[in-house]
Amino acid sequence: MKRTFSILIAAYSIFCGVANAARTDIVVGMQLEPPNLDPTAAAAAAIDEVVYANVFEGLTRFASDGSVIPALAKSWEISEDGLAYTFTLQSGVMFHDGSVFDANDVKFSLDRARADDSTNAQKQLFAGITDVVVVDPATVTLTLEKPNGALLFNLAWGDAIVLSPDSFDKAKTAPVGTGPFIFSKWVQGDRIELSRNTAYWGEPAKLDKATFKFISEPTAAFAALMAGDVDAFPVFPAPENLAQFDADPRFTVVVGSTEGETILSTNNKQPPFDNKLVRQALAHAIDRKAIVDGAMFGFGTPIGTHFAPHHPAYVDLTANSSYDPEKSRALLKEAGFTEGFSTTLKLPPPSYARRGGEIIAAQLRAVGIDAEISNLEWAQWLEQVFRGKDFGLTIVSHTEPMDIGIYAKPDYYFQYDNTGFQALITDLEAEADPARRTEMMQQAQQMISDDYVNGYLFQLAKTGVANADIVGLWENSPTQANDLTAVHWK
Amino acid sequence: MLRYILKRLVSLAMTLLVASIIVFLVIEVLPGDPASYMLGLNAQPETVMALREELGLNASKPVRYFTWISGLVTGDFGISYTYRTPVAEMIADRAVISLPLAVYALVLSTLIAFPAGIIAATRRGSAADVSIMGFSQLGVAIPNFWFAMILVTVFAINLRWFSAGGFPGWETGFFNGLKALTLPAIALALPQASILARVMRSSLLDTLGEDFVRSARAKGLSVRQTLWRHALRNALIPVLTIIGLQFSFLLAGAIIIENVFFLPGLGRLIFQGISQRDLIVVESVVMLLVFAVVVVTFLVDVAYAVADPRLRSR
Amino acid sequence: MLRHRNLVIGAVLALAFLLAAVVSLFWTPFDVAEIDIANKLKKPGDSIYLFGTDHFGRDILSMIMVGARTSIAVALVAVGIGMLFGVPLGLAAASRHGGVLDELIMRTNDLVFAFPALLIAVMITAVFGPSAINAIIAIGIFNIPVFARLTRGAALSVWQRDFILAARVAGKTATRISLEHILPNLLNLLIVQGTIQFSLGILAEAGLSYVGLGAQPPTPSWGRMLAESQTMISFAPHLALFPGFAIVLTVLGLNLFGDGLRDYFDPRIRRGSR
Amino acid sequence: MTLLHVQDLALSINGTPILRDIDFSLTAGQVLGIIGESGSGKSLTAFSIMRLLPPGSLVSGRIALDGDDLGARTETQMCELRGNDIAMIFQEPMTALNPVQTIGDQVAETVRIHRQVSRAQARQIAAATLERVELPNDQFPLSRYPHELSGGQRQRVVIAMAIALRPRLLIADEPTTALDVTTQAQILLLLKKLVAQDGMSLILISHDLAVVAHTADTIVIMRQGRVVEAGDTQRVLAEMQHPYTRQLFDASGHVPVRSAMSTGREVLLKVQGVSRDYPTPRKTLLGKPGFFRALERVSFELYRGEKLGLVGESGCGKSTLTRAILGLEACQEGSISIGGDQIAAGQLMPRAVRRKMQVVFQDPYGSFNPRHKVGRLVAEPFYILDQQPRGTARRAAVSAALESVGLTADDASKYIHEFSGGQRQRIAIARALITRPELIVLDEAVSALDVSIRAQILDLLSELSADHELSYLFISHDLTVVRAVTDRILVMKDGVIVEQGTTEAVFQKPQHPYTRELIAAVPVLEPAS
Repeated sequence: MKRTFSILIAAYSIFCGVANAARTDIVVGMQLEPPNLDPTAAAAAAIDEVVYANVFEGLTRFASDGSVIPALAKSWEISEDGLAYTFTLQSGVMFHDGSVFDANDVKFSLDRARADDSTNAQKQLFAGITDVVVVDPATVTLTLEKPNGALLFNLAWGDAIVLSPDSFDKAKTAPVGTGPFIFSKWVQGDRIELSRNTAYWGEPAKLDKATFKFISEPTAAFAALMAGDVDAFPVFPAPENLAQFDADPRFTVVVGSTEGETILSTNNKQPPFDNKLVRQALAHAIDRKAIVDGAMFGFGTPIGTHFAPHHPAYVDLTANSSYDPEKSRALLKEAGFTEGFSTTLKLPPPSYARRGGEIIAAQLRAVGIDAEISNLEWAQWLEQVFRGKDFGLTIVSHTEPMDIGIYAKPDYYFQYDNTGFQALITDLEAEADPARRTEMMQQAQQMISDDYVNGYLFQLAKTGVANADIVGLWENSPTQANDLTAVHWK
Repeated sequence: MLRYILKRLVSLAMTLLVASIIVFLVIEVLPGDPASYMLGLNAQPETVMALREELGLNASKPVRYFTWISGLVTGDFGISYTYRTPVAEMIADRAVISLPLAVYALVLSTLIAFPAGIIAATRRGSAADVSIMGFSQLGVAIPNFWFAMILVTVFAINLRWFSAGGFPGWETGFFNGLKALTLPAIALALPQASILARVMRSSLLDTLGEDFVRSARAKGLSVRQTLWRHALRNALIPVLTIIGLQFSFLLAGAIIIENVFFLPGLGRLIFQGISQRDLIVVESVVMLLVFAVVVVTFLVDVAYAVADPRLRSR
Repeated sequence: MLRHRNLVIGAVLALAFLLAAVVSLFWTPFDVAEIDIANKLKKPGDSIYLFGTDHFGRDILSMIMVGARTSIAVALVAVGIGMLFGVPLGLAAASRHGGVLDELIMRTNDLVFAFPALLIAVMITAVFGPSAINAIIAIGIFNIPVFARLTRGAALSVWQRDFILAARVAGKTATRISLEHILPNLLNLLIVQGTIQFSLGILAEAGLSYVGLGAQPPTPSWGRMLAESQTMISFAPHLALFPGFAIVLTVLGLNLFGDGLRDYFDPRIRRGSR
Repeated sequence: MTLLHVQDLALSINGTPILRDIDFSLTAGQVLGIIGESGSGKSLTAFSIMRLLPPGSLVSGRIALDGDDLGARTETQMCELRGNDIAMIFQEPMTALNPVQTIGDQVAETVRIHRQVSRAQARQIAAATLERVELPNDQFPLSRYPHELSGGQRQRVVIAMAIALRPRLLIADEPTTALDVTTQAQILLLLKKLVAQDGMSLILISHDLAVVAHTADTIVIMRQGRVVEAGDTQRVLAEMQHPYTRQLFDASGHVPVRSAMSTGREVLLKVQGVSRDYPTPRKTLLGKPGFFRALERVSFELYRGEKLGLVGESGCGKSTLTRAILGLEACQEGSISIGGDQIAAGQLMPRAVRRKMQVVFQDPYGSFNPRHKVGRLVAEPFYILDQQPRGTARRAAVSAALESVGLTADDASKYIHEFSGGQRQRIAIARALITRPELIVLDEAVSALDVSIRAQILDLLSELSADHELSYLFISHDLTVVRAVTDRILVMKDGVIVEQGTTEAVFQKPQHPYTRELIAAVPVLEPAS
C-alpha cells in the first residue's frame, strides 16, 4: 500500500499534459445525465446544460453575465400600458431538419407551454400571457392581462424555447432546434454528441463536435479529467479537488457565480419554528465560514438573505445573522427552550447539503438543538419535504435566477406567510421602472432577513475545471447552461 | 433425465411468477412519484397530474401489474417514464456492458482459481498451499469497491495505463471495449477467485480421499494421472455450483463497481431508475436479473446431471 | 501447525476490533461528533492525531473505533436474525423431509436466493429510508436461507443415524428429537458458519454504507468513511487507507477464526484408506 | 518357487509404529490368506506391498517380487508395476469405482496405461475381461455406469480392472466383507477360478477365518501389527501353536451356553399378513407413482422367552419388518400384536405397546449421540414410561443396567467416544434393558464386531436372557451366528418368509431352495482333521 502511494507521488512529478493544439472537438463532463432533452417537458437542469443555446433557442436568452439579450427575436417594442409585446424575429432561421422558422412556431411553442394539459415544469412563467398573435411570419405579439416587468426575462428561460410543430414530439430523444449545434447521438448512461450547425443563422460555432459525458461519481470525474478523458467539467462536483487542478499547469480552475442561494430551509409552520425567536436563534447558531470551508472547501459567498450577491440590487445582510452561539442560546431561553429541542434535518443528495448538513447539525448541537440527520434521494425529498412539508430543517440550493418571489407563496414548502411581503412582490411584478424595482427588491431582501425565514448560508459557486487550452467557456452561470458557441482551443 | 428437467422448469416458472409479484409490490410502495421528480421544484399540481396521466401512472395497481407482466412475457418491457424510450432498448444497451463484464470477471477468476486451487490441494500443507490460502483469505476480505478505488488511483490516475472508467462502446473496437472493462473485471474477480480457489481446493481434497482414487493408483496411474483422469472431474461438480452463483452475483453485484468506474451497465441503470423513480425500468431490470439467476441455477443443475451420471437416471 | 495458527491469528485480529468497539463505548481519543474545520485533513502522526483527521477535522482513530462498533453491531444482529429464523426452519424442513413443509421452506429459500442481495438492500432502504436498522434487516433477510439450507442439509444426515431411531423407539416426537439430538450435533457447524456470515455481514454493511444506505451521520461507519474519502484519496490517502484496512483486517480475522474453528472441530481423520 | 518374499517388514506412520518384523512368502500360483481382527495391520501390510501408503509413512525391511527388490524401485517404476504385475481389490465395491466413468473405460484404462494399444483394442480386452469375471457383455455393456450395478457386480468390475493384464500377484483386501453370503461365495469362487486359470498368485486378506481356511494354501495370522503364526493352512489349523490362533478359531465358531430351549407356548409377538409398500418415482411426469412391495403378507409368531432368528440378505425386507414391529412405520396390511394388544394396519403404535420392546442396532458407532453422556444415553428409553424415574432412582437404574452388561456405574459420566466398539454394544444392550422390556429386537447387533468381541457379546446376551427371561428377535445375515444363538429361524427373501422352523431342523434339512443356497454358501470352519 505504502509503495502504491509513493508511486502516486512520483507519478505527479512526471505529469506532462500538453494536449495537441488546434483541436476542434471537446468533451464536456457533467455530473447528471438529462432524463430527456426537451426543456419544455421536465425540470432537470441537466437538460438545459446540454441543449440551452446549443440546440434550442427562445425569443430572448441569457448572456454569460446574466443580462437578457435578443435571440430568435431580433428586437421588440413594448406598448405604453406594458400589456403588449411585439417581437420582430430573425430572418433566415432554419430548424435542423431544414424546415423554416417563423412566427407560427413561436405561437405554437408558447401556446403549448400555456395549455391546460401542458407538462411544462415552469408553467408559471407564462401565467400572465393572455394571447399570442401572429402578425406576419416575422412578427408576433404577446398580450398580457397585467404589466409584467419580468416577461423578457421569463422568455429567456430554457422552458420557453421555440419548437417546431412538426418536430416537437421528437424533442425528448432527438431534439430539433435552431441553435448552432445539431444533436447527433445519445448513448444513454454515457454521453451525448452534438455537431456544428453549418447553416446557423448567427455567428457559427467554432467547434465541429461537442460531446457531453455523464460522470456521476466525483472520484470518477476527477480521474476522468486527470486521465484526459474529459476536457472540461464546467460544474465540478468535488471542490476538495480544485486545489490540485489549480496547482496543475494542464488545467485552469474557473470559479464563478451561480444563481444558487443555498439555504437552511426552515418549516415556518412547524413548531417550534413558527416562533421567530427560535428561527433567529437558529440563524445565530450557524457559522457560515465553517460551512463554506468545511463543505465547499472555501468556495461560495456567504449570504444574509435570499438574493444573488452578484446582482446589482443585492444588499449584504450577513451581519443581521452573525455567528453568535451565546446570543443563540439566550434567544432559545427567551423562547422558552432552556433545554433546547430536537428536530429533523432532511438532506438531499448534493454534497453541499450532505456535508453542510453534518456541520450544521454539529453547530446546532452546540447551542442545544439536536437535529437528527436523514439523507434522502431527490425523489424522497420531493415527496416528504417539498410536497409533504414533513420536515423541520433541510438544506437546498435554489438555483432559479431571481426567485425571491417564492417567499410570496404561503404554501411553498417552507410556508412563509407574510401578507406584507406578498403585496410587495405583486407590486414588483407590475413595476417596470428599474430604479423602483431595485428599491423594492432590496426591501424584500430586508424583510425576509429580518423575519429569519430561513437560515441563509452561501451563494453556490460555479467551480469549473477545464483544460488550460480551452477558451470561451462561461465563467458564471446565470442559468444552467453550457453555451459552447464561442468555445475553442488555443 | 427429461422428467427431471421438466420438473425443474416448472418450479423455475413458479419462482419467476412469485418473484415478479414481489418485485412489483416492493417497487410500487417506493415513496416518491416519477412525475413530480421530473417536473421539479416550481411545478404546479395540475401539471404533475397531467404528466401522471400521460405516463399512465393513474391506472389501478392490478391493471398495471398485468399490463407489465403480460408485456414482459411478450418481450415488450414498456416505455421508460423519464427517458421516454423503450425499456427493452435501454436494457439491451446496458446489457452489452454488464454481460461481458460479468463473463470477463468470471473467466479471470476461474483462470486464477483453478490452478491455485489445484496446486494448493495437491501440495497440501506445503509453502505453496499456505501462501495460496493466505492470499485467498486476503482476497475474500478486501471490499471490492475499495480495491477498485485503489486500482483507479494507481493505474488510471497515476500510471495512466487505463482510462479511469467509462465505456467507449464496442463500435470503437473490441480491444478498446475490453480495455475499459479490465480494471472493473479485476476488481470484481479478486474476491470471486479467492472463494473459487478455496472451494476448488477443499473439493479436490475430498475427492482425493475417495476410494476410487486409491483403486486408480492401484491400476498403476501416477499421482498426476489420477488427478487429471479421475479426481478433477469429480471435484468439479461442487465447483460448478459456485461458478453458477458467482455469475449471477457478478451480473447484479457489479452495481457498486459500475458506479466506481462509471460504466453505463445494468447496475447503474437500476440506481438511476430508483433515484428517478423510473419504476417500470427498475421493475424490468430486477426481473431480468432474477430471471438470469434462476436460469443460471437451472443450467447448473442440468450441467450437474451431465457431469454426474448418477443424476441422469433421475 | 497451520490450523492452530489460523485460529490464533484470527482470534487476535477479531478480538482487537471487538475491543476497540467496546472501548469506544466509554472512551475515544476525541469526540467523533465534534467538527473542527480548523484542524481538517491532518496527516497521520502530525500533531495529536495518531491517524490524522478527516475533512471535518474529526479524529480518524476515534471514528475507526466507533465505526467498528457500528459494523460489528449491524453484522452481529443480522447473523442473529439469520440464525433465529433460519435454524428452526432448517430443522423443521429436515424433520418433515420430503413433506409439504420441507418443499415450501426450500422453495422460499430458492426465491430469496434468486434476488440479487444488494438490490433488495437498495430497495428496502429506498422504501424505509436509509438507516442502520434497515441495513440490518436487509442483511439479515439474506442470512435466513443460508442458515436454513445449511441446517437442513446437516440435519438430514444426522436423521440417518441410528441413535435417532433409538430416540424414536423411545417414543420421542420429531420436535423433541430435533432439539435433543439434532441441534447439539449441528452446533459446531453453526458456530463456524456464524463467524463466516458475520464477516460477510461486515463486508455487506461496509458496501451498504458506502452507497449511503447504512448508518446515518453523525454515526461514523467504515463504509461511509471510504465513500467520503474517495474524492480526497489522491491528496489525503490516509482517509481511505485506515477504514479500508479496518474492514480488511476485521473480515480477515473473522474468516481465519472461522476456518480455524472448523479445523479445530473436525481434525480430518478420515483420510487415506478405510 | 516363491513369487513374493516379505522380510522383517516394519512400518511406522508419523512416528507411531504400525507393523513390526512381518515375514512371509508366497509361492507362485498359490493363495495366501492373511487373517486378523481390525487394527491387526493386515490391510497396511498389503498397502506396503503396493507402496500406496498414507503420507508420513516410513517402511523398512525387504519386499521382493520374483527376487526383484521393490524397495529399490522409484515411484514411476512402481507405477509400471501396479496393475501390471501386482493388482489389488478392495473391501468397499460401492465406492471403489469412479462414479462418472463407464465400467468399460475404467477397465480399459488399466490396459491403456500399461500397453501401447489403440482405444478400440483396449476396449476389446476390457470386454473380454468383463466376460472372464462373469459379466456378460450383452447384459453388462461397457457403457454401463457403476451406479447401475449391484454390489457384487461392482466387485466383479473391480476385479476385472485388477486382472485385465493378468498380473502375477493379486491382493484382495476383505473382498467379500461388504457382500451377502451368496454373493460372497460366488466372488470367492471367481477368485479361485482366476487363480487356477492364470496361474496367478492371490493374497486374500480377511477377518473371517472360515473364508480364508477354505481358499488359502497357506495362512498368516496377524495381531497388533505382528505375525503371530504362519504356515500351511491345514497344519496351522491342526496344531494352533499360538494361543491367539486358537482363540480366534474358537470365537469364529462360538456357541454360547444356552438356557434350555424355552418350552412356553405363550405368544408374545404375533405378526399377521403384514404388507408394506414404498412408492417408486413416477415413470412419466404425471403418471401414477408405482409401488415397491417390501413386505408381502408376512406372518409369524414369537413365543415368550424364545430366541427367534430372522435371516435374509440385504434388501430382503428385514429392516422394513423391524421398523414395522418397532412401530416406527405403520404397515399397509395385516396386523401386529404384542402381548395381546393388536395394532391394525395404518395405526400408529401407542406408547403403552412400544414400551414392551427395545432394540439394539448394528453400528456401535452410529447408534449413540456423541454429545450426550452415557448416563443420559442409557436412560433415554425411560421417556416412553408414563412416570419416568427421577434423581437417585434414575441413577440407580442406569448403574444397574451398566453393571448388568459388565460395565461400571461410573461409566455413566463418560462420553461414548471413550469406549471401544464392543463396550459400546454393551452400552446399547444396557440401554435396551433399562426399561425391562419383554422383547428385544437385535438388528444385526453383532455383525460389525470382531469375532472375539462378538463371542463375548453373544455370551452376554444369553446370560441376560436367562436372568431377565427375555425374548429376542435376532435379525442377521450371518447364518453361523443365527444358528449359534436362536431356537427357531425365519428365512426371508424379497419380502416373503420362504421358510421357518426350529433352527436345527432348518439347518439339517432345508426345504426351500433358497435356504439350501444360503446354507451352502456359508463357509463352515470344521476343525482340521
